[in-house]
Amino acid sequence: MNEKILEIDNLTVSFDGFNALNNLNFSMERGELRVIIGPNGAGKTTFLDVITGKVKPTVGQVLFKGKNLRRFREHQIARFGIGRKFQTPRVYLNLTPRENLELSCNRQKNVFSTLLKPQPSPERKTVSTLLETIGLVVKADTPAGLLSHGEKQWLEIGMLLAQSPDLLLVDEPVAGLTDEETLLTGELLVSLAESHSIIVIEHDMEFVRQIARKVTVLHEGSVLCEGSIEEVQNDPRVVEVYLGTEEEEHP
Amino acid sequence: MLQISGLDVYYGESHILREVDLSVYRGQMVCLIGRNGVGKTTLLKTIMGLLPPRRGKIWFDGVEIAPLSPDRRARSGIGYVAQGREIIPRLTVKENLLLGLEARRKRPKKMQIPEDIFELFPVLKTMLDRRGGDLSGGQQQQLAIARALMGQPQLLLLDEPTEGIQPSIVLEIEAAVRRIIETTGISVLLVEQHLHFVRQADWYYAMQKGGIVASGLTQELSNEVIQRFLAV
Amino acid sequence: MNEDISSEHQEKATVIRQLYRQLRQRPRLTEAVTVGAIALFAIAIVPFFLSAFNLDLLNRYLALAILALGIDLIWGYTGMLSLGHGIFFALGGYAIAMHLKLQIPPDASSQLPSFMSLYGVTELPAFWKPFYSFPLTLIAVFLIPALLATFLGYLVFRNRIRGVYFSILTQAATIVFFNLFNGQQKLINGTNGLTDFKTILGAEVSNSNTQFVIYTLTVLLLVGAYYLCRWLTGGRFGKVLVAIRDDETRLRFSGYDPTGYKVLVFAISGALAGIAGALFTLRSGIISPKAMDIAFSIEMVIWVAVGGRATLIGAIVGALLVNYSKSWLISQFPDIWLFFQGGLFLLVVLVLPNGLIGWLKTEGINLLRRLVKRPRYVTTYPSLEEDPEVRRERENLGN
Amino acid sequence: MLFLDSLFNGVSIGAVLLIAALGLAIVFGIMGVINLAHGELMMIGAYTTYVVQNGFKLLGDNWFEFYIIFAIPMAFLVAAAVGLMLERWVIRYLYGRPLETLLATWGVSLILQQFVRSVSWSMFVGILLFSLLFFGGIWVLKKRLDFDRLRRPAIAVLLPLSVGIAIAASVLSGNLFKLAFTKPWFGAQGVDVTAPGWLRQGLELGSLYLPYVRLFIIGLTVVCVAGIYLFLQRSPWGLRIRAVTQNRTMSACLGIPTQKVDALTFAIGSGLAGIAGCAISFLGSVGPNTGQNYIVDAFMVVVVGGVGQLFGTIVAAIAIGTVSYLLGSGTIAALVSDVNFLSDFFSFFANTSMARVMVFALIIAFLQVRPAGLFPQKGRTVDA
Amino acid sequence: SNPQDEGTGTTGDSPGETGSPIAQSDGDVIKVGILHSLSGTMAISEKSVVDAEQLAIEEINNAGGVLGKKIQAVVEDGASDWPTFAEKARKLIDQDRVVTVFGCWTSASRKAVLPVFEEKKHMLWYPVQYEGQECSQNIFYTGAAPNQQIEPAVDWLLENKGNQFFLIGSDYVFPRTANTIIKAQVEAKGGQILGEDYIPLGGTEVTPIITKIKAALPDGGVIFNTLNGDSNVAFFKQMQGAGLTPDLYPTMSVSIAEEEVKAIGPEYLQGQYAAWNYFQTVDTPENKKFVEAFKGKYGADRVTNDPMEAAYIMVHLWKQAVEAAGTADDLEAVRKAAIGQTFQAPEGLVTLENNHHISKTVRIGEVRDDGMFEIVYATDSPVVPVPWNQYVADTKGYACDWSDPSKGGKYKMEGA
Ligand SMILES: Nc1ncnc2c1ncn2[C@@H]1O[C@H](COP(=O)(O)OP(=O)(O)OP(=O)(O)O)[C@@H](O)[C@H]1O
Ligand SMILES: Nc1ncnc2c1ncn2[C@@H]1O[C@H](COP(=O)(O)OP(=O)(O)OP(=O)(O)O)[C@@H](O)[C@H]1O
Ligand SMILES: NC(N)=O
Ligand SMILES: [Mg+2]
Ligand SMILES: [Mg+2]
Repeated sequence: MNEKILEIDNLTVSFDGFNALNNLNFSMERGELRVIIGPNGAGKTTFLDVITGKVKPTVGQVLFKGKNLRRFREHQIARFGIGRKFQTPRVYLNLTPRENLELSCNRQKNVFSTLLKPQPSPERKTVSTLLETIGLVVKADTPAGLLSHGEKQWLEIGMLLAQSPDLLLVDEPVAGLTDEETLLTGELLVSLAESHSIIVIEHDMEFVRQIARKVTVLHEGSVLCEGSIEEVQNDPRVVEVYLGTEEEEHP
Repeated sequence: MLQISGLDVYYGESHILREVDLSVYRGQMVCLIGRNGVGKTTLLKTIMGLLPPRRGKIWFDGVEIAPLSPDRRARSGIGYVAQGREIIPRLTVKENLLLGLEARRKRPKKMQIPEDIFELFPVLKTMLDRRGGDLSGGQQQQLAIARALMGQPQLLLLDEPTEGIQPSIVLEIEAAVRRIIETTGISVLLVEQHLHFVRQADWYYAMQKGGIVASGLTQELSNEVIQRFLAV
Repeated sequence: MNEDISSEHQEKATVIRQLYRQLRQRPRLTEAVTVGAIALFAIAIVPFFLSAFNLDLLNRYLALAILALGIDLIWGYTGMLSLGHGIFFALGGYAIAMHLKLQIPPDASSQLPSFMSLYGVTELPAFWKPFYSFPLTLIAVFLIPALLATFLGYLVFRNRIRGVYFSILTQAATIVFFNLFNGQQKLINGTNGLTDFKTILGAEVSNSNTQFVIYTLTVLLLVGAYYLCRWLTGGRFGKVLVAIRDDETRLRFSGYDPTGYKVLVFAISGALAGIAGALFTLRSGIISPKAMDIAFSIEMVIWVAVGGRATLIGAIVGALLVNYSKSWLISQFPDIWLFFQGGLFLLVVLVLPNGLIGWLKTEGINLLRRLVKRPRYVTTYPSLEEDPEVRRERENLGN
Repeated sequence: MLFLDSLFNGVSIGAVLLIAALGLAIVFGIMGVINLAHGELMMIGAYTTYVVQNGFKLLGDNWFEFYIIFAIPMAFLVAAAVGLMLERWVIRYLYGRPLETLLATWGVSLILQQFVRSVSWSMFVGILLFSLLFFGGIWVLKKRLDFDRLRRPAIAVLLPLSVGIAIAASVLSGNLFKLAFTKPWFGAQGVDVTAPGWLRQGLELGSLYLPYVRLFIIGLTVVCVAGIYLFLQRSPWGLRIRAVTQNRTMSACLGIPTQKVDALTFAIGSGLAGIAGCAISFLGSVGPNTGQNYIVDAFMVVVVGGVGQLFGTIVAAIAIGTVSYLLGSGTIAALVSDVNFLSDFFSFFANTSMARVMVFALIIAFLQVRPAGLFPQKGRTVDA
Repeated sequence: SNPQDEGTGTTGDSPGETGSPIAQSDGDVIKVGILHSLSGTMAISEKSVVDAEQLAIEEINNAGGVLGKKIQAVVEDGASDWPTFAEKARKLIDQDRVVTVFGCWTSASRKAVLPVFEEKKHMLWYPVQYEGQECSQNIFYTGAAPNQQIEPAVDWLLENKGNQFFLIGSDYVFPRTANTIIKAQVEAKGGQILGEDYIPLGGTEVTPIITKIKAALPDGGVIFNTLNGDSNVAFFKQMQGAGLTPDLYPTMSVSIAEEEVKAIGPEYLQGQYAAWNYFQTVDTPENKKFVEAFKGKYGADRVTNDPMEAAYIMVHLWKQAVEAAGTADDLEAVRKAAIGQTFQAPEGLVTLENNHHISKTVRIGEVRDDGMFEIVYATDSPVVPVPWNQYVADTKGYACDWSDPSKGGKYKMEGA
């Protein structure tokens, strides 16, 4: 069955009359890795807000695996299999990275099974593997509040992996990361894409080039263009509103 | 302009900065590089007075600023763009910008936003009455830089100013920072991951686990060396 | 050379890991033994050394410690500051008191609780009837508060009302319930509350044997409550609670619905308060709407703050300490004890933000080390100077 | 007629709620400090009014008629001064931790209550001496460069020393001057504040009778609200206050003197409590417990109005006032007297205690519809 | 004084077993407890009562003490909190081993400590007018029973001020019970109760009540006020503001005395009435002495009032009882000796009756502009207390007599 994992029809979101999203149409196949770029304020984060239920659409609808998400609350949507990493890292500061991961790992999130069922050992194993993947083994048992910005970024990516959703929404995963780590993140995402559907938002074009297959450009709340990275990069409209031209001397 | 010697900073009982020495001269752009979590932000915060050093001295403009509170430091000419933007969320963009004036030594009688700010960041002009917290991440970042410039600082501390900003504006910011240094002669201490921006600096310091491990002219650095610092 | 270091490292690491594993297994046992010993000591030895009056105080404060555990659960761990626990405490107290008031000797002139006939009530109101039954009363002691907490909690948490708004609402609820109980002269004796209890299960309430049984029961229930809280906060459930305190919104996007968790903890905490209220009432001999005085509900929080929030021992220690010192202060300085009480609150918040136990865990350790002339306990980057990476780095750069 | 009457009475009650909540709305809504000592600051305002009144009584009847013109600013200043001390010594260390401020200010409120009960000349002497010795000592030592090192031993020596001397002096002065020094200034009994004659009457409009005190309080409330609005929205200090309270660290980095701003904001909030205290002293009792009677209601107003929303606070105060009045006075019960079961229902709630119960139920119901209050904060930062 | 029962040694001397505790007065002091609210809402009223008790103790000590020993008072704060009262009562009895306790103001606090005193077979002296319907062997009541204050006041009002009543009170037991009595009495005597309302203790918003009064009594009528504490201030201030003046709406209060008048401000109260057994203006030599002594000790601007005087009386009555019994420690003996004690009190002669209440003169006063009361009515002789109310159906026909073991706290009177 080749149903689209995400389909968005004619979506508008307005705040006090300002349309952050404007008649947006978007759709995505299962197993796709899609990169969304666009100028600051184009509505990318808002787009994720709508999908995850943080913001309710003013007009239009979001279909996830054919299900209209409008009626559902955030946690329900998350349980359908949508995971999200926020633009500024948000982790539980008083829990250790290990505990942060354990929480996300938990499969059954209702009150009583969390309370009564012990943590299955595969989950524990996943957590330690993840800790290695995100390079926080050393700090695994210090409170996450003490991590630096970049470390938190990684921890949050780790949490997303732990949650293992069908659709991953990743908002600026490499902001504030060093090039090396950026590269690693890219590899991580690409390998993930084999089994998940992913939406990545990024401004770091280097990174975009590394991972992108299909790119969607948002501008002023609607899709400006869509296509492979080369097509998009060479589209004059994109250059104008987003990429800019380097007049500066190159060192 | 700025001189730091033997700085030791702790968070509670954990030792973060160890014996940091660093200088920034007038009109110079200095870049601080290092991996995530080595203590770059901590250093900038200490300069700004947000964290008390346990040992060491900081001079700004020949004056020791250790006893000064952050707001006094700001008014003596240090501008700061924090990592994570730190916009005042429920004030409008305009009010956020006007707050930048607080740092000026002579406060203008009429509270007005000079046009050149909008030349640099045209988006802001269209958003003057929007709440700062409602802006998108990148817009907030632009606002934060603009706000710091409003105060006409002598020394500008930039903590990853291009994080989350669209490529075209990153280029503009780079150009603008250079231009400002050239025209006004202020100094800049920059923390950056963007290789391209790092190259614009005159001098670099490389940090590793809380200490400065290398420094020198940026020109003498090959890309590979920089990359090594950032990557280890 | 490098290999040497790393293999040495590995060795060290395995040793440490083993130690750690052992320690992880042991504390449970150590703790269980300690708790058991303390409880045994409290039941078998303490009563013989304390005067009746002091034992009475201890008993009541131990009951309050159960309440403090409940507060710690929702405030210390989950970050919700309830100023409404006086209600739950009072409900527990009223439940048991109503049962006691129905212990009317068959030859009495009226088969109604004594106050009712004075106000011209001729028939026992229906809601009193279940309290004839002792088992039903026992259930009511914790179930009624728990149900009320569930109801209020659901209405409030469902709408994502939290933080100080929650505190203020619970505070208002306290006042409202105070008014409600205070005004019902005929049904529950209004301001006076229920007092003058005679017998329980046929035994005289004021009899010293009965009181000893109540004391023992209190100690056991406190241990039970401690372990309940231990269990709740120890596992994944406890982590969710902390996550709620840290960033409730974020938790939703991980697929958790905080509402259910919050309602459940609130209810459990309310139930603990109800149990405490019942025990306290048995010992103090009175329950009145005064238990729903705002001051009392705020004091409860202070017990936990003094002891150290998010540490269960802290809650217990705090409850005992603050109440003893209050009782002592009132007697020593009946005219001006409020100065000291107020000062104490201020001091705790300002000087001991993590409470006594919190202080002991951080500053206290350093103080101890200083006393035995050891250097302060300092953590740095995981042992930077020996870090092979850093060494290599330095060497490579020749700096 | 009934309508006008109800409206006036509702607004009267609302005005009292509002003026009591106003300072709170600032301190809580803007600074995020839950000030449980707010009621005690009102009490201080009321006692100030009492002192001013007694002063004017000595000056003669003509002066007495106008003492309130002087009492209001005095109440503001005294309460603001106390607020200032509170901010410097306590609140300052607790910014960003609202629940802690709640506990600390509760302690402060106990101390203030006991203070007005017990304060006497000999106690005053003690406190004065203590402050002189202790703070003076610290001040002198601060001039030395190595103060940081000296701090702990200095406090360890100074504190017991000055406490000892202060207590000794206070006991000694009590023994020396006897009653004149040991007699409490105010005592536990409460004091009388009598409004000037012209405020004790009412305005008759047809069958409507409007007490002047009520009109006066409504007027005072309007002035305070307008003043606060202008100050916060139109003055540069207002901008600074809002900035600091939303992001203290960054504001400091921008060059705003945060300590001054904090102190000023808290002082203004406290001063408003003082004015409220002056106002309520014309309506009710003035005693050590005066403040406690208002604090919870004031908080409810702030919550229902939506935090940080001046306009919401106004609407909430008047709405709660009117509903309490309509329920408590039995007006609603009378209106529905034809429908038996409704009438019984509302009669049950037709007294002040039960009206409170009903109002609470209504507020909870209201919050089901609008969880963030009448005028919720908007924008993406709210729930971020 | 006339010791009627010299049987001191009737009970055994080991405490606890025989039922009569022997409190312990060691050395040359006798310890007594004082248990009132010094903090919280009730401190406003109770602090002055403590002052009066301490004055009486000082007087007695200066005059040589009791049985040659000085009285030492252990003061405890009940903090306006009933369980605290119970706890502190226990402490005074068990820990401090006092021989008697002077204390309480609100009926609720008395009800809270009552089981403690009964369990320990100890002794409490209670100085405040109250609602009656109680008669404990372990309590001596020196304030007015309803028939010594409320009932005469209602009669006087019916006679002089009209028969349309509005009842207003604080929302707790005394006002509610008092109003039950008043309703029964007014109806029995052909008057009308047109409304009844309550404010929570400490409540200050009385606008709704004023509306109700205006609606119920558009052309004036009598207001019977059983408000306590702070609410009184609010009530009278706002009543005047709303134009309800004493000529149309005469108000009779039973909890407003000199102290309260001072705190409300006489300007608001002038022309209103209060019923008590004692006013500072009572003209007896004993009162002159009492007032002078009080002002001398506490300051010239202080005033005396009924509960303070009752408190002052009770310390003296206790002293007389102890001297009559020849011991302070044997409480049973003291109790027996107390009955029948008379004392020339500031209010006039009082006698401790066998129902543990005292007979008192009833007075009605009108507030003057100096805050004192003009006594407009007084009974010719002390009125005998009736604790079980005879207007209320449930207690009609009952009485109390502790001098006769076969009668006790509540017995059916003959012919009733
Ligand atoms: N709650 C809100 N109220 C008002 N305006 C809003 C709100 N949320 C978002 N906006 C506006 O909607 C627009 C889109 O914001 P969004 O955060 O989605 O941008 P973005 O594409 O993520 O930008 P960036 O790359 O800078 O993060 C912005 O102009 C922003 O100001
Ligand atoms: N409040 C804090 N308490 C304790 N430790 C902290 C605190 N904040 C940061 N740290 C620790 O200090 C170290 C340095 O952090 P800092 O934020 O200065 O790093 P950074 O170099 O700016 O990294 P990034 O590039 O990720 O922003 C980190 O290891 C971090 O864990
Ligand atoms: N007994 C009284 N006045 O409560
Ligand atoms: Mg974004
Ligand atoms: Mg950083």
